[in-house]
Amino acid sequence: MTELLGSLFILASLAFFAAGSIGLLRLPDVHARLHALTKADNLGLGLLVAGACLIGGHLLLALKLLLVWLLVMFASAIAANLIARHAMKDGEES
Amino acid sequence: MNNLLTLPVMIPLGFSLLALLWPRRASSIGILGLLATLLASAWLAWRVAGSGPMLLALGGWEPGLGIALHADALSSTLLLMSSVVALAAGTYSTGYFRERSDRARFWPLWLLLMTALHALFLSGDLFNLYVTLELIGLSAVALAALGGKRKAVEAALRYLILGLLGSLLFLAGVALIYAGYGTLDLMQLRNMLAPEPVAWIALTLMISGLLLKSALFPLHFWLPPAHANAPAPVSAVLSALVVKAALYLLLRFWLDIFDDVVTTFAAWLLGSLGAMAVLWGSWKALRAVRLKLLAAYSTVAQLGYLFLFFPLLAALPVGAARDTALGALILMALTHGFAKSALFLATGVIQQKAGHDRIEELGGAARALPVTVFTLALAGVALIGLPPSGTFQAKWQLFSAAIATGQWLWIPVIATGSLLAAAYVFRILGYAFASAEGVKYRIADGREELPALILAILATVLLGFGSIWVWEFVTPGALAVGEVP
Amino acid sequence: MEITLWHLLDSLLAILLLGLAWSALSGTDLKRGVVLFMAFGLLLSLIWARLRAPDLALAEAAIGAGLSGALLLLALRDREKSENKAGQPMSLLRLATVLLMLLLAASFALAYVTAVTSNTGGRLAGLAFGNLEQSGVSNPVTAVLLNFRAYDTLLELAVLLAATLGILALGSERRPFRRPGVLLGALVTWISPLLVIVAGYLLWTGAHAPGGAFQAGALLAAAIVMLRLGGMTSEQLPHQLLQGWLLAGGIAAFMLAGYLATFHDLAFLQYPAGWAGLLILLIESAAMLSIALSLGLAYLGGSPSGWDERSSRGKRS
Amino acid sequence: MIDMDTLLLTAAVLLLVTLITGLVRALIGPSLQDRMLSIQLLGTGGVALLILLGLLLKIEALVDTALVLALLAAVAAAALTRRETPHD
Amino acid sequence: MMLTQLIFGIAGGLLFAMGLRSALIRESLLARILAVNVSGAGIFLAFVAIAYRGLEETPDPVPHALVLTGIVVAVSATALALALRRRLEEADDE
Repeated sequence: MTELLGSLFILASLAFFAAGSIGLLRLPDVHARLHALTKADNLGLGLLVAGACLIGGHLLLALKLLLVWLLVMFASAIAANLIARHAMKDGEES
Repeated sequence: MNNLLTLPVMIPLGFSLLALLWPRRASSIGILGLLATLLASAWLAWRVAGSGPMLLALGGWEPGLGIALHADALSSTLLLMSSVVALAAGTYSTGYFRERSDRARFWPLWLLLMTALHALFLSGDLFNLYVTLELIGLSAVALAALGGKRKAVEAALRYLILGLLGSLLFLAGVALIYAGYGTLDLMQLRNMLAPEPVAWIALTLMISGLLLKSALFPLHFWLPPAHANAPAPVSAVLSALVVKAALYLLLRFWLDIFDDVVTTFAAWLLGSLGAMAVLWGSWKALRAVRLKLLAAYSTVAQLGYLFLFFPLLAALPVGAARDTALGALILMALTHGFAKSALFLATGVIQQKAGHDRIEELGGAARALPVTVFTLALAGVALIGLPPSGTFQAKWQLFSAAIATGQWLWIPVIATGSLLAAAYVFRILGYAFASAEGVKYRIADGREELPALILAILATVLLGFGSIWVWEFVTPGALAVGEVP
Repeated sequence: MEITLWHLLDSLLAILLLGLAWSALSGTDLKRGVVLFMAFGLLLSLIWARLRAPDLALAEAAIGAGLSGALLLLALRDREKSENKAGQPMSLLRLATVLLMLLLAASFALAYVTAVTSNTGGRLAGLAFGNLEQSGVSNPVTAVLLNFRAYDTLLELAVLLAATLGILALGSERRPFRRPGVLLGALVTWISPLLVIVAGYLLWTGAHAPGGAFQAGALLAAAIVMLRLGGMTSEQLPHQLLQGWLLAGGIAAFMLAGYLATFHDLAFLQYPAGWAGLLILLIESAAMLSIALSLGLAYLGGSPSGWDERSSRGKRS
Repeated sequence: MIDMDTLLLTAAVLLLVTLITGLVRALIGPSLQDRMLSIQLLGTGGVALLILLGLLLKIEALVDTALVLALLAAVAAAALTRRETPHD
Repeated sequence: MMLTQLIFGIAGGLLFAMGLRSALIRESLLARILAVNVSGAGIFLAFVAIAYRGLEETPDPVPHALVLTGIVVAVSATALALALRRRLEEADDE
């Protein structure tokens, strides 16, 4: 039962990753792409981590996976901001 | 236990760390380290001469799983030569680098280069050889760029990239050998390799990498700028030892490990390229404006002679005649090593005293720096191949082997090469003995002039009259690694 | 040979890798090349994971995708004369080089396929697993690196030292970055300690699980890079003398451990019975610090400011 | 009923296809920031793929690799966006 | 021989040759440095593919160790090359 739930989570996460990629390709400018991407892939990774915890079974693994997810969320939020500023400065300079 | 085998590698490595940690005493530590290395190498050669090839399984693991070190007559001879040249050039460097900070940068790298060369000579494992090649490449590049002049840095960077490509070609061959034969140990491979596609392609890749590193025509283009722009002691070692290391591996692979795999056609190909190198290198040396560039092109030519031996060795049947030719090859490599390092060191003296090394403005040098000009002349004797130098005897054997095997083609090449060499040597001496005031009188101290002189005497006199020792030591079991119990 | 979904995954990974390499190497925009090269390193790490090489995946994630990328990004700030030239030869010559390239790849592939087909044995794997118990560690890769082929690793540390000394000899460090803004500051304060903790964890776990001195050293170096990006100056590094000891430490530990055995009439680098595990951990700790400092100094780009002054002051006295 | 491994493997393949799609942005750019975003996506997606591979191949250490990859992705992002100090 | 070994081995050969070609024909030194790295990665890939022994089997650890050594050597060489390139640029300014 938990395995079934886990696989559902993983399949759902794929949808988010796909949305992020398509957004990255189709959206018109850097800022729109940025927001689409970070939201989509953080949620996607979150679902995937949840699914992996359910399938993988033991606690230590689940804790490590949770740490990975938090780290990615934190880092990508800041990275996204940095990239946005970088883009803005480039806009001013040019 | 043969732990003695580790000393020629580990002594310079240890002293390199000491020189790094006590930069103020770097020179004394360095000289001491090189002396100790020389002693260890001599001891090793003595043992090899007395009781035959030696082997050490590092870590106590059987070769294959672990790495083995080997020493035979060929490797211990080269070890001895490299220790002597390194000590001489190192002594010279204490006068060449006047700033203490320069010496502190020079010595650790210099000792690392010695570690690398000696590790290569002793290694018995294919992947380990790759690591030693990279260590040679990186430390040589770092040394060549010392001083930070634009030309030197640029040549060093190109040298680095080409060296890396050479190592990668070598590594690609190593990967194929491991895939096909399941081991990296040279002794095991020696008995396993068969003439089949895997071995051919792997050998071709490895040999191409080594040819690039040993600067065989037409892969020589990186050598003259790199050797001519480095600091003098570094140039000496680059020309005398670093290219020889790649050549040593070529010999080891060609005549020993891959003996069953190589073909006569390939040997002829190497011989022909060698012939072109002799002619092209000598011609460019004759036309060179600067003394250092002349020395560098002369290296290209002299390496060519060594490749002339390959088709001859392929044609000679195993036996006394082949051993003699092999001895001649080694004698020639040794003589060139000593003579060329002497030439570069003497050039360094002239460059520092006169402020330039333009050949046409060398007038007065003979009066101002008699010892150094005498060194140039002695080194020239060895480069041309006049008696009594070792080269004379080696070329003599080269002639007889060419006649014995009916490969007449090489004889005019050798003759032309020698004439061109005579021309460029006498061109230098002609200007140096002219009375013009190109080089003003400056005091040079002994540690600058003597090392070069000693190397030149070794090349011309000792290896000339003592060539019989080399022959006796080297020929019976030069490549006898496989026979170690 | 049954074709499964795994092979689809493998092919996709391989094609993507080749595509990234091709686009990183073609084109004249160096920024694009470097960014694509970073993606290449990241993908390589995934491929190592796929090929069941977690030790390599760790190392590549730290070095290939991270440190090399950081070094190359810094290098983008240096302009070189030749970089604006197209650098592509005429079309005919170009075609010839492509053909030569294909020939080289084809002969390599031919030999590779022949070799892998004809030799289906385990090569050295059997020997390595058979002797694993005597090696003092239970991670086979660590056993090879620090015991069976420890000599390679010793020389590899010498390679790293040679490169570092070369870099130090070439000139002084790059200018440090200015003080970071709030966001970057937060990133630095959070990520650097995490990097250090994970480095310690990998060093410890390397004896029985993937990890070890190299991965740990690379992560520590990444911490130095992170601090540098956060405006660290070279005065915040350890004292020059201590740096020398740290650089030499890895090789020195190796040599001492290596010669320890020779007094017991054993071969160089043979660890006395029962000592292997401890000695390996000690060597790895020293090697980790050497690697971290070497790569950190490489990121600084030259000898830290103040080094030359100190040595010239020594000259005058 | 599909077995677990096939499902995870399918997910891995699909995830890789998504990543490849996203990487097109790294190729066409046009700005450096666009390429950086693409690398960000590859970083997050790579972490996800490592987790999937870890489950599939039963190598737990791949989670450690995912952790390292996440950390280094942060370092790379910082390095990519950092500007040099003004010349003085 | 497994198909996986074949796929990655051939990809390795292609990368090796591709890198070699670029390292020889490109003008830009930075591009050459990248090319050398790509070429090396190709050989490493071949090594790891040789070590691979199937989904369930533990692979041969020896090539893994060799590649790890190779990676450290490669990053050392890259760092030295980049430092030389920087020094070259400074010398141009002088």
